[in-house]
Amino acid sequence: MRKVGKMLPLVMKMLIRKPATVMYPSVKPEMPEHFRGKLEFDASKCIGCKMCIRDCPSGALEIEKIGEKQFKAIVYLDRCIYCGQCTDSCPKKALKCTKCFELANYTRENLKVDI
Amino acid sequence: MGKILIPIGPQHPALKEPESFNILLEGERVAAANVTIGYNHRGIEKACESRTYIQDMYLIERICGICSHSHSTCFIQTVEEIAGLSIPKRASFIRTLIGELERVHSHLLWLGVAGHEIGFDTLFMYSWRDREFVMDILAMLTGNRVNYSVNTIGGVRRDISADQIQEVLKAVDILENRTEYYIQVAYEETTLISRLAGVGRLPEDVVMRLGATGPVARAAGVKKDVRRDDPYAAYADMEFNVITDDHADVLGRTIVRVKELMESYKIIRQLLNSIPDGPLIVKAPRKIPAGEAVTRYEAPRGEDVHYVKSNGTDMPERVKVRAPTLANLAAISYMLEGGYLADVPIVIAAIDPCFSCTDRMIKVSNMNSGEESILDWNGLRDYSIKWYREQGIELNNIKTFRGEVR
Amino acid sequence: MGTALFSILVFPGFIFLGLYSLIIEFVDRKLYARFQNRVGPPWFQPLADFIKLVSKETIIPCEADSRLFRILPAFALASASTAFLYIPVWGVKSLFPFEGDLIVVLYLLTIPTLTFFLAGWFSKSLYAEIGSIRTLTQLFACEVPLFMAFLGPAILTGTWSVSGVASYYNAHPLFALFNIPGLIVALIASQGKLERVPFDIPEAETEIVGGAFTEYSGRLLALFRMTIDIEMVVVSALIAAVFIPLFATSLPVLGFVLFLIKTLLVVFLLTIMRSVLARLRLEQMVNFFWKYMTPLALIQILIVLILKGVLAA
Amino acid sequence: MIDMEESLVKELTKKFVFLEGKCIITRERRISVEAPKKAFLDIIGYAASKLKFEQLCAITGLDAGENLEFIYHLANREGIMLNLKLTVSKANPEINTVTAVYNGAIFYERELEDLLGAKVAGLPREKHYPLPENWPEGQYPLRKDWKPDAVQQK
Repeated sequence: MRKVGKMLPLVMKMLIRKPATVMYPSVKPEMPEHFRGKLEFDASKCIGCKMCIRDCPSGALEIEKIGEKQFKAIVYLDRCIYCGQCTDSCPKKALKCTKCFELANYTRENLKVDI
Repeated sequence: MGKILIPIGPQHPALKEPESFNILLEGERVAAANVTIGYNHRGIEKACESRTYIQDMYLIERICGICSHSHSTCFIQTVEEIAGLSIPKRASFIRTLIGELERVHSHLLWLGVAGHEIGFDTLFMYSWRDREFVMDILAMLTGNRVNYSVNTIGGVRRDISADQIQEVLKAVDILENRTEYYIQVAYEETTLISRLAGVGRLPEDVVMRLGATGPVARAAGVKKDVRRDDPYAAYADMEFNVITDDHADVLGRTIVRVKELMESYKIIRQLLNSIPDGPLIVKAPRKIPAGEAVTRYEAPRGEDVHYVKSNGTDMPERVKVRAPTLANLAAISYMLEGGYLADVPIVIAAIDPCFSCTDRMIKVSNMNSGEESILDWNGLRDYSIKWYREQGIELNNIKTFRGEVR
Repeated sequence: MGTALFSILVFPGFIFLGLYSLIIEFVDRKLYARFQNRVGPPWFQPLADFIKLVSKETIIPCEADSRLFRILPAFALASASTAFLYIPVWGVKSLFPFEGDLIVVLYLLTIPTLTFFLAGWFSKSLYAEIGSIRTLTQLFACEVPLFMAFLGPAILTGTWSVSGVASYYNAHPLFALFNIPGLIVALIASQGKLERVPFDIPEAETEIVGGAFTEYSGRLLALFRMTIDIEMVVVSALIAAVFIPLFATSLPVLGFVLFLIKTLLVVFLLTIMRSVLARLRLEQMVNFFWKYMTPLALIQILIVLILKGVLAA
Repeated sequence: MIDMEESLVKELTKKFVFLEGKCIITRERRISVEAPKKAFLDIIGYAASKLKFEQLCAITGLDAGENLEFIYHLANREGIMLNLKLTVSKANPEINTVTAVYNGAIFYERELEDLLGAKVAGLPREKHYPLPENWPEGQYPLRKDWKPDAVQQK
């Protein structure tokens, strides 16, 4: 059976319903448990094997030796595709994904960060 | 009034991605249509050849933003076939689950886009609102909303817990309720039907001749579904119907898609109720033995075909991707010709085109001069005039397009 | 002279009309959003949009006739605002009523649509030309039932002035019930006149980008946008005056509140129509107006004529 | 399990005797056939009309050293896939169009022309696809000896 304005009852009901809009950014959303955001590096666990660099699809990671068994990680936020493969590849689990996702910046230089 | 050549695209409000349709108009009628694609070339197939399989996995996933899981699963299945890996049952169930959830989100997205193309924004807003349920579910299961990265060679990366199963079932109940309503709308709302029925007809014999796939083919009554014909992952154990329709027009495609949603809910319930315990992953070698394989996958938009040839190293010799839109593209001109200009957007939208998938091969950037400069308005204008002049086009000489055609 | 100038320029003339049209646009957009389960724009959004457009660069295509391109928006705005002067804002009397102003108002309302056509045609752009042809086709389809719908009630009253019609029905409120078919036609046809869904064919953005306004930008576009908003106020006020002129009082404040309620009611109905329907095709729209709306308007006139005969007898 | 595949192979080798031994059932629902160039159109036409491989899924082009290899992936409604392989030398990379059999193959074949430098006889010469219009002649990106820096933006 055809009718014009089939959705009219539902549309009228919406007047009293709360809008479905998520009020981002005034209300911050809670990220899911497995969210793959900005990387986090635990320098004490790193053994400098560079497995993460080998598997990174976009060349976003750099591991630098800064001393005896001391490493620091540099990540290019503009290259990173947030796949989280490095966290899987790392044999010591020195890399971890955080829930941080608000990473926009004005210049490209600022997107190269030590983590 | 004579014939007018009207360009739709590369940039146009009806198109979500750059592609170009040159429509030759006689009044409001389309006399001829010509498709140009290739604006989105990123060189993925070539790039795959110089990356390892693990890196390719993520590159392939980014072929498309909507059917990312389809491409990634199709590619990984092919690699697994060459390597002779058989993945654990639980992993194949999770892959199938994500695949079906992706189909739900893609079809709901399509319903919204279709509504928008015919000026029915309320339908657009409602279906996208409901799509948020499945997006939230996907984010909960995999971490992210779009690129799930749940596949890995030899299995999956994320497990699903008992609580999550309950959450998914709850969301599926809500979505099923809403989808029933959309089916009613598709069958009853007069203005919707009058805009969709009889538009963009593509009868069965033309479907076969031009090789259209997916909902476009099924809407013409062609019972073609890779999930049934060439089962992969866990589909061999699932019970579902292949939805077909005999309208063979945009209305048929709408009905096929909304009814397919109901089948997807059915599959999701079966998957969740019978998911076996066990490991998630088998150890995969880094170097894949030499060989070749081709796999088909029923993506939301139709059949996705991946071919991989390996040469015994950790990088593939050749990767070939045939995205569903490329198969349906040949039918576009047929569907557009003889129709109205007003129907052009909805006919194009009805194949659910995904040009990121379709254009993916070669891109050359200027490697030598990495310099970047910011141009102001006049600078941009001068640059464009200079660019066109180099192409042999003098902008000042261009008169209107009218009268120059035929 | 001073008060007349004040009435024309400030209240209830141009400035009030401009502000009220922004409010009407806000109400329309907010309601539309709420119907779609969205939050919608904040109250100042139409004003902000207007200021933004005014402050932007105006680009005129080389191909276009520059003088005509500039003058048309002002022309459209002037005629739409002038039409408002003959519509009662409070009570049943408009500012400068004269016999026959109903016809003048309807003609003044046709002028903006014509300027849209001219603006599109002289933009010399493909989309704009197609849009302007569609505008003209739609004009021919929906103007006839619109005129007939408004003339029906006027026949009964024996006057061609909006104020006269309004005061007649205010005196005989029950007769307004006979005009319901006309009210339906007027609502639907004015939706077509205002180029809103399901009749937004001339500016269907997914098909022909911006329709006749494709090449317009900046200040000139702002004037056109304003014209459309003002048209909406005028049309809803006209429908309110002719079809629902009930409960008019001589108290200006109360009458003014009543005017707001009535126009907002009309806007509410128009917004519902736009949220539950899909856009029609050009030929479907033409069919619809000639097949259903024009006969319905004829029936309305017939009813009125019979009623008039009965009353005279 | 693979009865249907075997009967298809039998039917194919009955019609084209020289294909004996060149048809391999690689796995369930996959048949791979190495077709000689001169009989290629006959074979693909026979597969499409008589063996009911109604759908051309894709055409893969490969750079195999001295030769170019083209794989035509055909499928029927039972889900069986027939991979027809055609090898031509790089020196004379000429193949015939299959658009007469599969009308929708036009994009696949233009891709071969642009990316691998195949000469598809019978394909109307149109604009570049998928490469841009100003792409230099003789640059075929999917060939193994091609490097991205071979092409520079002007």
